[in-house]
Amino acid sequence: MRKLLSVGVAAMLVAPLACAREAGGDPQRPLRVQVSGEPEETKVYRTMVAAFEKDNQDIDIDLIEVPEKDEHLAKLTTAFAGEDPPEVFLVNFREYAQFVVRGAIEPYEGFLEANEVDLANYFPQPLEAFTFDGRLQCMPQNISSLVVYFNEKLFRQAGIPRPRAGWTWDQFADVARALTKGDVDGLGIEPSIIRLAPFIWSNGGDIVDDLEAPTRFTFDDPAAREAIEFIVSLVRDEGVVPTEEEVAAQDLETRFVTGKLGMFLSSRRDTPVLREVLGLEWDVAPLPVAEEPAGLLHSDAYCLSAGGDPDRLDAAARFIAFATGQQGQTITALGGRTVPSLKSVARSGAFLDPTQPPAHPEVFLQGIPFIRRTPVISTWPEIEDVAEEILTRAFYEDDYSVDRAIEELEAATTPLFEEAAGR
Amino acid sequence: MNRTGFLAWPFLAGVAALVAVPALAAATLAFTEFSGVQPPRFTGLDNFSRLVADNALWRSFGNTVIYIAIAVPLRLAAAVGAALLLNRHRAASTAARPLVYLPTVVPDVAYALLWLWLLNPLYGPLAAAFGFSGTLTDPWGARVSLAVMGAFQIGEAFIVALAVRRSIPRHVYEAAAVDGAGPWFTLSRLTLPLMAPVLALLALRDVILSLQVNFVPALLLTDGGPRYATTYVPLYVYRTAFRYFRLGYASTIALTMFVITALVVYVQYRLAKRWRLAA
Amino acid sequence: MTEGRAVRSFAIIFMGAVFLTPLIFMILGSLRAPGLPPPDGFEVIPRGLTWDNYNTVFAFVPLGTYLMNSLIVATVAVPVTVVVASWAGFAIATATSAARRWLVGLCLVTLMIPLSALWVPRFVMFRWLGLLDTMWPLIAPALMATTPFYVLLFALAYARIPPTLFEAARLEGLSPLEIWRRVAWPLAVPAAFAVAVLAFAWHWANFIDPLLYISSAEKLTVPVGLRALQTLEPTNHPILLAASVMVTAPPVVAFLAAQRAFFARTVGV
Amino acid sequence: MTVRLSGISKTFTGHHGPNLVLDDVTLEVPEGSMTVVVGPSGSGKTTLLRCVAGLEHPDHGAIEVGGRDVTALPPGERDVAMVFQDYALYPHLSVRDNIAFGLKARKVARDEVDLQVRRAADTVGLEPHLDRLPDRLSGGERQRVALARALVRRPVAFLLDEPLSNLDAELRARTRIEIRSLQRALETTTLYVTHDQVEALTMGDQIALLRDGRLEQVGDAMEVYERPTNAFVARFLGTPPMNLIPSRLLGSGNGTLIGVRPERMQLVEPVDGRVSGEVVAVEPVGADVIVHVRLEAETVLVRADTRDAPRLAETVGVAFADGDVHRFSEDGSRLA
Repeated sequence: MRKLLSVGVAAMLVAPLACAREAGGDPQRPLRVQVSGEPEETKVYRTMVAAFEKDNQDIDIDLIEVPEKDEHLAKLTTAFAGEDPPEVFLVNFREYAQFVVRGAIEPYEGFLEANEVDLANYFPQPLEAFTFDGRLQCMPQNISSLVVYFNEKLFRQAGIPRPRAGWTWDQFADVARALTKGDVDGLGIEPSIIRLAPFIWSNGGDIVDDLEAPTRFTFDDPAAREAIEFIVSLVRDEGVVPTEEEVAAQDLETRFVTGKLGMFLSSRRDTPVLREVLGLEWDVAPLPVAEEPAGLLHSDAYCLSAGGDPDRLDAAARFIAFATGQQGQTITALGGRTVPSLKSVARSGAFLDPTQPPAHPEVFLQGIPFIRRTPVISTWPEIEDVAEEILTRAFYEDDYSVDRAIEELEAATTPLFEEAAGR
Repeated sequence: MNRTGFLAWPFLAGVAALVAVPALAAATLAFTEFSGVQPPRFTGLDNFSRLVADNALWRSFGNTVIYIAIAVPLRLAAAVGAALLLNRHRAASTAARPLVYLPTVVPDVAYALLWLWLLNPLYGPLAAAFGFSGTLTDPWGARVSLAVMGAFQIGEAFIVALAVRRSIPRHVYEAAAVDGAGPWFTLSRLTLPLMAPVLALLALRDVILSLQVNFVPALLLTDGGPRYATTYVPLYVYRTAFRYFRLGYASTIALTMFVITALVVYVQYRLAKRWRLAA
Repeated sequence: MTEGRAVRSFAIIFMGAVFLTPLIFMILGSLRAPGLPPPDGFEVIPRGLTWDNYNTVFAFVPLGTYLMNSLIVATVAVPVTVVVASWAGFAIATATSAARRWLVGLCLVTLMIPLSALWVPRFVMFRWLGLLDTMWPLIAPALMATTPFYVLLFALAYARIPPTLFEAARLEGLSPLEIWRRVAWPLAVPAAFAVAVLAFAWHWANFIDPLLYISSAEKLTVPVGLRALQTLEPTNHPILLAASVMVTAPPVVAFLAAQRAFFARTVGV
Repeated sequence: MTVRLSGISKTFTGHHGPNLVLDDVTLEVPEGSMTVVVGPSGSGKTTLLRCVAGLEHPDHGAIEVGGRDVTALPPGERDVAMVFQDYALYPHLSVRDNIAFGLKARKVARDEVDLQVRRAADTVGLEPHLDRLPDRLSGGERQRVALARALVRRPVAFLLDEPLSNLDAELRARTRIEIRSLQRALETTTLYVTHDQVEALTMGDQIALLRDGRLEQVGDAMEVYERPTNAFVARFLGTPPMNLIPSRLLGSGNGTLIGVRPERMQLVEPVDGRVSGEVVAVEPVGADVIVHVRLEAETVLVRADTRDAPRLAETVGVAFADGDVHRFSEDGSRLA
């Protein structure tokens, strides 16, 4: 007993977690690049890594593929806490906040010159989003806005023309109503901040009081409230959106694929799946507009882990330059899942492939000038989770009013905003 | 300790290295703020005051208690029922025994995938056979589904119950038969009371597992939903630590749950002792 | 009397069937052609019966590599678990009552410690030892008998052996290790069977450890590979089930191969 | 309330093929009396008892309890009570609940249960221990709990399976008498199984000798002791067992066995004996000694007064009266 106790006490004294960082260890070790996604998705990264290794015989890359976002984050957290993170990790813009705020990221800005990266070739919106403390932190590989995927066949049958840029909310609602019949629903939309935000912005409202230093949600603002009420009424009063049970039975994507959904809102990520469905006629259209067009940034970027060995950092930066450069982005764009952040690739056949749906891929590009983003604060993922639960109730529970949702959202998230501001 | 004591040293060394030392290190984290990225910062008892006011935690705790209330009796009843039914030397029993154990050796992930299929409201056999739908979208449906799913993986409890049942001397049953005790009377006055101490241990083990370990099914099947109905404490700890980067606070919760578990165990132990049935 | 027998027989068959059902559905589901619309009502034999899913799996994940890795881990971890658990169980069974209480208490406390709290400290330790991204973190739990539950299983088995046997062996001049090897172990082989099967299933199902401590794709084990497949859409679920069948088969076969001894000796039926 | 067994046969099938355990056993236990079934281990006596209790089902034959054919009835409906060799007490129940178990199983009213339990406990002197658990009782106390449990139900018949075998010698002797007087007082028909011939001889109104599943002889103590129907019975009853001397050693023809009990033999001068031989051993058994006398290849045992004990290697004569001689044929059956 006593022996065991003394071992434990010794361990506490050594407190291995707090001790000084050791430099990266064996320089010959392969660089580790951690990405997440389903097998089909990570296959694209594998191809890209292979291409990089072929061009750079001196650099060996271990691609770490993690199936789900939760496990991706768990693995990253453990690795950071254990002070042995992968040199490069791919992270979604909205998840990236917790890393950058806590200083986990080595700003990529310092490596631009050495790798001859000219930022002018990239769309500015994702660059701005991944800029923190005045420095570019991570290198975005893609930029997608929220678009309306629609089933052309169902549109034809209902005699509805394809939506044009600048269509109004009323037209949007009309189309949704017209499409809804039998087991077909007009519109698919999830109860989440990232789906509602473009509508709030489009209506002249905002989601937080200060994008750089937010202290609260501003959903009680009339413009924001009106936008939320508009969507909620489509779900609850109009019944043009699948019920909660229906969505659980079959997610929006599958409902769309099986012809049970006329339209649904999503980023570019659904494109590869839809392409594989034989006989499905579909295309994309821009979001409807109330006062001004607005979109929400969907972007993933390659980040360098802070504190690594300088030589390895250089090699890792080289990989990032390749992955986000012409060749790398072409490979990922061919995968179909990304809208390239590099303008030249976005305008190339790799992205605008006329042989594959959607027939109007330029819709993704046309939305880019109006893209806005969510705040970069450490507690953002948790805020989104909390909001999703409350919005789910507002969407699907009859006795749960929008007012109540807004009130509870504020109560539940304000401490999280405060916590983030305290850092 | 007598001369054989040294044979326990490899095990004790393993426990020290893999549990004791890491647990002590984790316990110290409970008094810090630690995001995993920056070094831990000592914050005294702040995490504990946060814990008291953490509604999401207590909701998870409530979910866990609900899970325990449904799953533990269900699992116990299934294990004991199977053990009592299959304890005799009969060809059918001999054949059925391994079948009862079989779902237990199915790896968690494969098992979760299987149930996702079974419960799929559109493609799943259960939906097709019984018209189930929305089992996993309804909070109670999801809670019950996870409990039922757990009730198939009772192999270890089944084995223990079977062994205990077989350790009851045959003469005692013969005496009861001569005394004119019917099947129900024998079960309720003889078999179950005689198995009670071990059943209590099995229940205790299940409670511990529910409080501490059992989160893979919830993670894979429902991801804690719907409406947090299946966010159990272990899953909440997992989220807090690895999704929200609050490793210090997660340690605080883990430490608190450890203390609660230890209290539950202690109380159960005292109760068992009071019954004078503890082995 | 005979009526009661019939009812009992029926109940036994029913019980066996109930527990077998999920596995049957796993196999049936794996034979369904992917991409088909949902079945129209309950179908026992799936429409579009096909074995192709078992091939398709390999197009998504290198399941063969994963299976081999899992097998390597189990091959090392299971024997180590059995020996460590057996030794510790023997020590418990032959200890003085005070020492026994202490050891059993330690086992229980160990069971109570939340695993998720240990991940980060263990990561630090494995890194310090230079064992990250090797098989060792996956094998390591075997050093503590995988779970103390197995130690207790052995302790129970040894406790059933009359202590006079050990005393007699001691009078013969055997060392404790020889007593274990020549007296205790042969009499508790059934318990070893049980622990081996349980430990195999445990290591085979281990999901979190490889996720956290392995980074190279070629060193991953089957649960992580399966989890990767879960992201497939529902119409591809049959492929998932085919993978599940392949992943489930080894522990099931191991169990069925050992089950006679497993039941015969652990339970005495 | 007679217990009657007619033509009972029972075969067990084990790993080594079928084994005939009871072979056409017919036995009647007269009302209110005690019949002791005695035989060596493996003779089938416990199986016989279990057949009566209903714990085994005979392949052939019928069992009657109190004039009722119970052959097909389950144990609980036969109205018999059994005391098991290991007592089979319910380990989780107090003495009180152990005794009450059968009454509660039959849904007897609670007041009545209390009364009967108290009375039964009183009968066997268990009153002070009613709230103890079995594992806190001595062997003798447990035995009495088992007895109380049997008699509280006032059954038609008691079945006792070697109830004394787990007691030490002194207690066994005392309990023997207690059980016997209890049975006499209650006048309950009792079937008692033992391997101990002393128990059989001292307790049984009627003694049934069982060997390899067959009844060898049934009769009262006097009868089976004084007129054994065969050499087996003759040697099984009595300590030390009856001497069986080939007749040619006595010079009285060939092919028969002469049986004489050791206590009916006297040591005399070599010339006065019917036979004579060398003393090879002298076993003291208290007041008496057992003298082993070597006659050619045989050894004859003679019970003698300790004061008359010969010395080892001394040559002695052995005498006995004609009236004490039993004659058996070579296959063991009694001649006349």
